[in-house]
Amino acid sequence: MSGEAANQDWVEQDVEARRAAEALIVDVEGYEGPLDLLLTMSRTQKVDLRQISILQLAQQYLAFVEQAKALRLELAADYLVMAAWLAFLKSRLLLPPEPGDEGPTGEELAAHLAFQLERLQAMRDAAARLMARDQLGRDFFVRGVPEDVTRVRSVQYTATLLDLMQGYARIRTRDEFRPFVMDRDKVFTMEEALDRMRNLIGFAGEWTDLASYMPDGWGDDPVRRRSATAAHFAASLELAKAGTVEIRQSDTFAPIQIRKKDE
Amino acid sequence: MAEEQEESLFEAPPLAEQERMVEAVLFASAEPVRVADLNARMPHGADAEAALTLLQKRYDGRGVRVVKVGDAWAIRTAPDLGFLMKKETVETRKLSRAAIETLAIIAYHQPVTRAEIEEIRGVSVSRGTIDQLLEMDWIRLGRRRMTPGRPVTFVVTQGFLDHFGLENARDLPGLKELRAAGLLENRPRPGQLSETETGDEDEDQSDMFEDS
Amino acid sequence: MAEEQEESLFEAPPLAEQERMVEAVLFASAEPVRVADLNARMPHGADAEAALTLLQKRYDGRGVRVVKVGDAWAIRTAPDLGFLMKKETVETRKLSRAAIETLAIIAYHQPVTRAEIEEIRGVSVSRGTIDQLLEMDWIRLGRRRMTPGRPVTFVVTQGFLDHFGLENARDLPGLKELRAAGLLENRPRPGQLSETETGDEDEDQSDMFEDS
Repeated sequence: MSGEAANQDWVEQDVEARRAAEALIVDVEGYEGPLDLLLTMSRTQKVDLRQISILQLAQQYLAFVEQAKALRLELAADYLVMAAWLAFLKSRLLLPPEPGDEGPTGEELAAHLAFQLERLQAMRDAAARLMARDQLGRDFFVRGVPEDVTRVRSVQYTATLLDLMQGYARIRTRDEFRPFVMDRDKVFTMEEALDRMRNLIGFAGEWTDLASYMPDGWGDDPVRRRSATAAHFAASLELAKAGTVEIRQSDTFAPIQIRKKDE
Repeated sequence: MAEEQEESLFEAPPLAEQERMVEAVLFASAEPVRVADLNARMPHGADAEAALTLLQKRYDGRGVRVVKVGDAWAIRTAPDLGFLMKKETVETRKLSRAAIETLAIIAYHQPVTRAEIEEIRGVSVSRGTIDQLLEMDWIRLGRRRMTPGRPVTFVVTQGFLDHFGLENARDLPGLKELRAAGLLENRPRPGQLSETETGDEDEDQSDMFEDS
Repeated sequence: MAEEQEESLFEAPPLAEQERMVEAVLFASAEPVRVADLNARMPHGADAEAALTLLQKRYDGRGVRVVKVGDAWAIRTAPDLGFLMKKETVETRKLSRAAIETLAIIAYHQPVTRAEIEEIRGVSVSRGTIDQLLEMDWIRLGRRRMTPGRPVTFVVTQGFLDHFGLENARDLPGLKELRAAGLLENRPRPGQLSETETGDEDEDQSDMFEDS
């Protein structure tokens, strides 16, 4: 770049910067925070964002804040925080680091701010490119009459023989039936058990636990349970003796199982 | 194809291009599109009718077809692939109490008329219940009763016997046996049926034999 | 080919038939359909992926196209024919500049936390902006970041890919260049402790852009 051209550039930039600054003061609300403002200001430098002069940008921003103050414009806190930070950055950039000074150098801080600006700009460009793409419902379209998958739910009803017999029993005994309750004492006789089991055993073609033959209402009270258990056990022995059933027990204290003996 | 394209080079909007247009419009349109509407939407000089003919031929035998609906055109799924648009799920559900009771009455009393079922149940039997059992092929119509009105009777089917593992409906246990089996209780008693599984019962049982 | 067909007689329908099926299902659905769902709907032994490849080739240059959206497939009208479809256009809600930028940042930086979005934009992100994008089903919650506070992250959805005609988040325009330029990095300000563990994050990110 020749000196003259550079000079020309500077003048232009100056004018633009002033114009921009004026605009900023009038409408600071139009900016999305200090970073957005800085990015807008950086454009006045008309150079690649990677070669931007952060020092110049900092001065520009500080001048803007000064002007705003002069015009007694209320600036949001984050604009002032940024101003303070840029003032600090400016001093770091201008003054040689003091010996023994720790922390990042002015150049490092400036590089980071440049990175932030470049990244924000890159995201804005990406957003623009994204929105410029062909879009669904604007440039390309979905099926006008989607045929939704119809869910055919077929229900298969089922019932067991037990359901059936219970259902029938329920109807047939609706009037006279009284839930089976022992009115007598807590003794279940072997004769009663034998009677019960003779009727039941016809349905027991497979090994069935003896305990399942226990009548309802005899399982909860320990005394009644013991009596009924003993009665049924004795009854099953009787039936085995008569050759009606087979008995087995896999282990000591294991469940006792019986089944109808095939003729 | 090459010929077609060559020819189309001389047409105002090439016919192949018109075919693409018709294809896109039919695809995206929520309703069948009339030829006149197609022509109105396509560039001047286009012949939708000709493009449609080509398009229809192109989709011949494909998974979707170009069909005429009244005086309009649309793209529709090939009928033989309709099954793909359905998701079938089979749900097993217990038969309702009303259905079970009705079924039981028919099984125990067959052949039985509807009036008799109602008399036994003490409540009216809904048409739906009977229909359901008929549909399941568990009951069927028997001979008409030779009484005034000649009412139809219901009997159980072979399907019913198969399902419940019965040789004959007469094998069903009688009332006395049901009572003896403890089936007159409200709660099902395990063990009386070879059909019921014994997994649960084992627990019950050990319970029963434990400390008393 | 002959061999293939012979084999398929015993296993799955011929590939040409599978192609018809895939065609029918994609035509019928407005939403992209996942390969797994296609396979589930097609007869046992079918290979939707292979059928899709054939189908995509078949529709090359047609008025509608077979497109891949993430791990799903869809049929969409060719973008150059959009002008025919104006009647069908549903006006998408106008997005604010903040919403568009936030969306782009999420797309290019995913998975990304709200704090990171704010760091990039230099302003706080309003609740409404995120809500709007969530509501449009363009973004969703990703995995929580394994850093103090376990902040939630945001990622783009299949709906986003579908809307912008992207097969994959890696196909975002300029992604490679941006990454090469280091502009997708989350650099902490010098002298400040990094809020995020960059190692962890890089893993997440490459993960995200991988083929699913």
